[in-house]
Amino acid sequence: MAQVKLTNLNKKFDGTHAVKDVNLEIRDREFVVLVGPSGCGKTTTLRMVAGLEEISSGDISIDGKVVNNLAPMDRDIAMVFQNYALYPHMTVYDNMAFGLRMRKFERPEIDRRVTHAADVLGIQPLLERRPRQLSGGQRQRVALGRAIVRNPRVFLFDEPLSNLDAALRVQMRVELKRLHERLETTAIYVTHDQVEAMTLGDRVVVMKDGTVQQVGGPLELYDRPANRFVAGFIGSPAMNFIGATLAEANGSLWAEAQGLRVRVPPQKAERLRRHAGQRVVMGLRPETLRPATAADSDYAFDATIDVVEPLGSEILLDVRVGDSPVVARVDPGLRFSARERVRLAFDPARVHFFDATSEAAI
Amino acid sequence: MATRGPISRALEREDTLAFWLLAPTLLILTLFIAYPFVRGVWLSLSNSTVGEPGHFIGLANFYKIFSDSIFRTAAYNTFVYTAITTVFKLALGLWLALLLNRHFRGKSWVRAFILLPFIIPTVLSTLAWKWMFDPTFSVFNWLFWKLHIINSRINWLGDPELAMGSIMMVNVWRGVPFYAISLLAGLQTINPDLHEAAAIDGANRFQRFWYVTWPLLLPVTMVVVLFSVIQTFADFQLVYVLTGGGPANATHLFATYAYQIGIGTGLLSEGAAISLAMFPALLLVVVFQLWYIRKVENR
Amino acid sequence: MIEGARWRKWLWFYLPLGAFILALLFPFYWMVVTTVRPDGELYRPWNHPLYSPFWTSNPTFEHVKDLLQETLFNTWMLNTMFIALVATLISLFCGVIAGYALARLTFRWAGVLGTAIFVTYLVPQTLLFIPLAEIIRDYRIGDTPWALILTYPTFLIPFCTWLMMGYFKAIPRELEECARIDGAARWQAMVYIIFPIAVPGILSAGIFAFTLSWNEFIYALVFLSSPEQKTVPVGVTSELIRGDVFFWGSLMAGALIGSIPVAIVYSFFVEHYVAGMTGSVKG
Amino acid sequence: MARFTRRKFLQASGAGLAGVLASHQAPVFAQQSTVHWIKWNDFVPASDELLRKSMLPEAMKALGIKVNLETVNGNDLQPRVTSAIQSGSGPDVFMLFNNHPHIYGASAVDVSDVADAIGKAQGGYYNLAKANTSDGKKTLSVPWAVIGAMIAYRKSWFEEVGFSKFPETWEQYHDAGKKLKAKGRPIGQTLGHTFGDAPTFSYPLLWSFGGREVDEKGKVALDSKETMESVKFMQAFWKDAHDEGGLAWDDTNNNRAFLSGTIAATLNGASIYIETLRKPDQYKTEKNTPMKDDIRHSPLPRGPKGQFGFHLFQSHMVMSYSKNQKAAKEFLKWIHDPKNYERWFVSQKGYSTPPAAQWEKHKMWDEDPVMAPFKVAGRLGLTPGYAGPPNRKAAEVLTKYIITDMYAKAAQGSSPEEAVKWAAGEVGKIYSAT
Repeated sequence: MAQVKLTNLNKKFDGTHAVKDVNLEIRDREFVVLVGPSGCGKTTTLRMVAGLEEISSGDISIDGKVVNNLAPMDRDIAMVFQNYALYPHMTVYDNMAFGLRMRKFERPEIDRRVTHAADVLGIQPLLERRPRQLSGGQRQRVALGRAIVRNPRVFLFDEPLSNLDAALRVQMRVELKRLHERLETTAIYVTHDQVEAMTLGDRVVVMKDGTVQQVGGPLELYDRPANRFVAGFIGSPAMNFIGATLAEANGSLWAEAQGLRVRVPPQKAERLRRHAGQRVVMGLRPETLRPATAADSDYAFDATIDVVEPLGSEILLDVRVGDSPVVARVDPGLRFSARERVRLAFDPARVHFFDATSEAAI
Repeated sequence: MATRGPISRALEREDTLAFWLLAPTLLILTLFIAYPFVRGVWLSLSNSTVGEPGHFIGLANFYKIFSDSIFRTAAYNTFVYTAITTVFKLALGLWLALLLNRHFRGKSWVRAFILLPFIIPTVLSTLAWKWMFDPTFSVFNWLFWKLHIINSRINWLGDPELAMGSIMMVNVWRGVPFYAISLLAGLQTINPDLHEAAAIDGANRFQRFWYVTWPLLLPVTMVVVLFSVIQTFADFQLVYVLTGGGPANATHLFATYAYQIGIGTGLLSEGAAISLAMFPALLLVVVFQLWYIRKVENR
Repeated sequence: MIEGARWRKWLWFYLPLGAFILALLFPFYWMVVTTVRPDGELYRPWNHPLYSPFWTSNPTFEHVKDLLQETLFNTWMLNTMFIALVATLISLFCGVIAGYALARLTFRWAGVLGTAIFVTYLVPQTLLFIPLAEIIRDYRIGDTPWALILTYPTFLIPFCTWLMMGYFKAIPRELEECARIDGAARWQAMVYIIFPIAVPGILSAGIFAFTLSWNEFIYALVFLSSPEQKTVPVGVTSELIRGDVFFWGSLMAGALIGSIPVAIVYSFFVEHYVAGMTGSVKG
Repeated sequence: MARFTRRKFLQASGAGLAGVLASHQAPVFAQQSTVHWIKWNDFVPASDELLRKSMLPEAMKALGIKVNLETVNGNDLQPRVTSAIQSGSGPDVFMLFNNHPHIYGASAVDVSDVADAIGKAQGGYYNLAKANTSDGKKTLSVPWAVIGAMIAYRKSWFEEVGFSKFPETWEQYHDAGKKLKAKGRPIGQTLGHTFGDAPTFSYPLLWSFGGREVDEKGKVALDSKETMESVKFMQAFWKDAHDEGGLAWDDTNNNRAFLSGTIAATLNGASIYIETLRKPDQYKTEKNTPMKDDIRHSPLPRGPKGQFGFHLFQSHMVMSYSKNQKAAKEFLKWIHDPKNYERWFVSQKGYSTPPAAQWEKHKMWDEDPVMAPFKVAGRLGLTPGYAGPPNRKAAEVLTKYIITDMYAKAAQGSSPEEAVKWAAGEVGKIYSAT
């Protein structure tokens, strides 16, 4: 079991600065997910932890020992690749046994561990097959099995589920979570899918353009995004952003935009007051919107419905507020039609404001 | 965790590992190519003849060969020979590959058998051709004569123009299987769905080839052509066996002329100069091809 | 797909295919006929009443017998086999590891070295020839198989390296990375993971190298002198072309029998060969 | 590799060997001495057989020298000698053609001791033999034989077109050939790149019209009226009388063509006739009589400036890189001993004419009148480079086939002026080079 610590980690390729000053402390047995759009540096960071990429500057330490110059084979980690990287010329058994053989384990011990891992993953009957005879999900399990037989200090996952179809992905996600709870090994997991990140991670690291945007538990990221990027990245459908100007009137603070004038909730007004007269971005999660009632007068606005998306469990309303498109997620029991005018209310406790230029939450 | 010895550890460094992996190759190539190459260049700048080391005479050998009419013929022949045979080999090889890419009974047999011309030692199969081109006993002449196409013998290897043609014919015969098999390998990597899609889009057989197959096959084709051109440009055995460069030096290529002068006549320095003259020419051809391959691949 | 009328298939498929097969294989038929034809028939003029070029009524194995008993053909076969095998193995070894280094490792000079190795493939044999003779003298390996075993790699290695580079590039990097994380050293990942996967490519390069060695003529002609050291192409041509009795029958027998080993190699590995080509051309 | 270890052994035991020699014992070549002798594949295979099966074993017995005989295609001898010299290893004794000894002179051991004795004892070498093997400073090689080049012709066919006697001048030969070709029986002659039949035809043709490569002072003199005449003559002669396949023939094609009855005459060694003698049943005329009885030989016809011959000349060079020079010389002495040489000479049946005068009197020449013309081949022959010496330059002209190509170009349809100008230019370049 191990802690992993990244200190001022940097990676420069010819001309691009892929990872910038990443600092991260991963606790023992923690499941940390690196998430971000493609090209954000998350995979590079992971590969540096694995030892597959040289570190340009900074340190990586595992259990307090700096491993910058340690070869992958000496780091005692395991990694599951996006395309599984099963050795095509070996049987499933040999695939799983390879790492143990490399570490000179005794034959009975190898056998015991492989059988055990195969049991855990339910791939016992596949042991004599070759990778090309397996389905996608089976390959995925073999790749996992190969990682777990070694009992490594750290698990690394590089988008392991992205090659599976949607249903299988959900199923494997659950299994992964269960597996981690059982093995209690420190794990770093890279994905571009925020749902995976939220469901799997004890903590989630959101990255963009090589820098860490925010680190926190899934709900923390959801409820208190550090900036507009994190806010928009976490949650589905994504948060609505409406540019607005803050104005003082009648002793309270108002956010004004074209076709919209709403009150800034008192608990936020305190902090926002010094931004009065400035442009800000207001963030409203679709799930905090609902059709307004008379009581909502200050926390509601008028909108025109563009498209109605009935999903069964809910309805997504694509509406327009002034010029801004807004999505609202509402009760499936309600009936709407396109081009209808509707008044939407929001939960004043869950409205976010971001600085228009720095994009940081305010 | 350190279970590995110091050697394994040292070899984890990419440049260290690369050095050791390349060492045997570099050793052999330095010893048996780089050094002889330098020696060869020196030879070409000397007046060395067999058994006599000679001394430096600058570019005199090159002046001599460039004013040598046989050398000019040989150079011209080499380019014509390479160009014409390559075109034919490519066209026929591609055609054969397309035929072989279809399903028919006995396909694997046919595929194995048509490789024969390519795998049989050149000298030996060329001897068979020499026998078939024999001025007196040529089976082709007999056949044409029987069919009343000709009434006097065709002088396959005796007529300078025809001799070059006959040599090219043998080269094409030998090269077509290589092209066919390699291009077939390339064809098999092309997804048949594309063809079906094109067919549904209304493309006829030729259009399907021209707009789907050919562009996808182009990278493979270029590699095959590259190797073939290198081989053909430096060809030696065919001419050596069939005509020895005759009649009247009409069929010399760079390699055979260099051989005749350097080895046959013992004028080592002049032979080296002729060989060396072929190197930049070949290099130019190859650089052009590599450039073109890059261009095609980056498209 | 739907092929259309039957005659069209004949016209566009069977006919051209048949023509190709005929053209490509006729010389071999001719070799066979010449081999079993008695001398008297070989040199018969056209106007002879019994002139029949395409078959013989009195097949004979004289020529084959002559070849096997009167010449050192068996020795030449063994020599060629030995030389081709060892030269191929050396070249494969060098070419495979060098190809791996150039395709997979990043280091200074990688590009330059790759190009340099390729360029060596272009250096004309006729230029190297005399200096090589001097080297062979200095190492005192003239007239031994080693003269060829050490010089053949000069054209085999660049070729193998190039082919293998293409093949290695087509193998996903992750396999190797995974192996290294699994605890394999770089060289172990190379030996246990990449090389086994590259077997079709290695076979293909090996077949090619073997053929080229079997085929080689110039070096064999001048670096070997004793009859009992010669290779098949040199032995057959130098000892069976003599004077007025051009031993066509035995020559053709030699050509046929001398081709058998290579033909066997190909018939076994043609699938690998095609697969290997595919790998290398994709890269 | 057995050789290698043996050589090592010899090096190691060098001291011991010196001891044996110092003790005044008979010269011991012991069992270790092996001489590697390379010669062409004889056109009379029986002679190679004789050497291998009986003479070389005898030499082994007599001298204690094992002779390792290698026979190669004549056209491959030059490449082999070049690479052997450059690689400093290879045969100890090389057979060389014509004036080639001059090309490789730098790598030759002086064999005057061997050659002088043989020449003196056997009635003196012919001029051609002396000129080809001596550069004035040393004797480069030991003369072996002259392969007479004579026209072999079908007596009956010449009679049918009115020549009961073989044509004596080129004009007559042209006339006969024209008539023969009209009957589908052309003259066969190679103008290809082949060491034997091509230059033995083209050089005498040049000389008999008065053309010469260089004059007596060594100045290039090829571009002359006389040369032009000969080329013009050849152009017409080729078209009218020759089998046009000849441009690509090597030394064997005309043999096959003659034996199969497709040509009426060809310049050749005696090998055609000897082959018909060997297999009388196989080679028949169209009247089903043995072909041997219808073959006769004649020298090349006379030209305006006389009658000339150029015969393939063979000699043996002992290579300076050889570790067995002494044994090699011993062996050459032995095989040129009249008792031994005679057996080989007889087996040639006249195909080879010995290089020394005394052999003209040998009784073998009387056995077969058909072979008689070959008797004096050595006496009539000139050397390449005539009227200059057969030196290195002349050898280069010969091995580049310039004289032959001059005629070949004209035969293919270049204008005679063009052909002569080209050849003169090439010869000029060779003689002017340093």
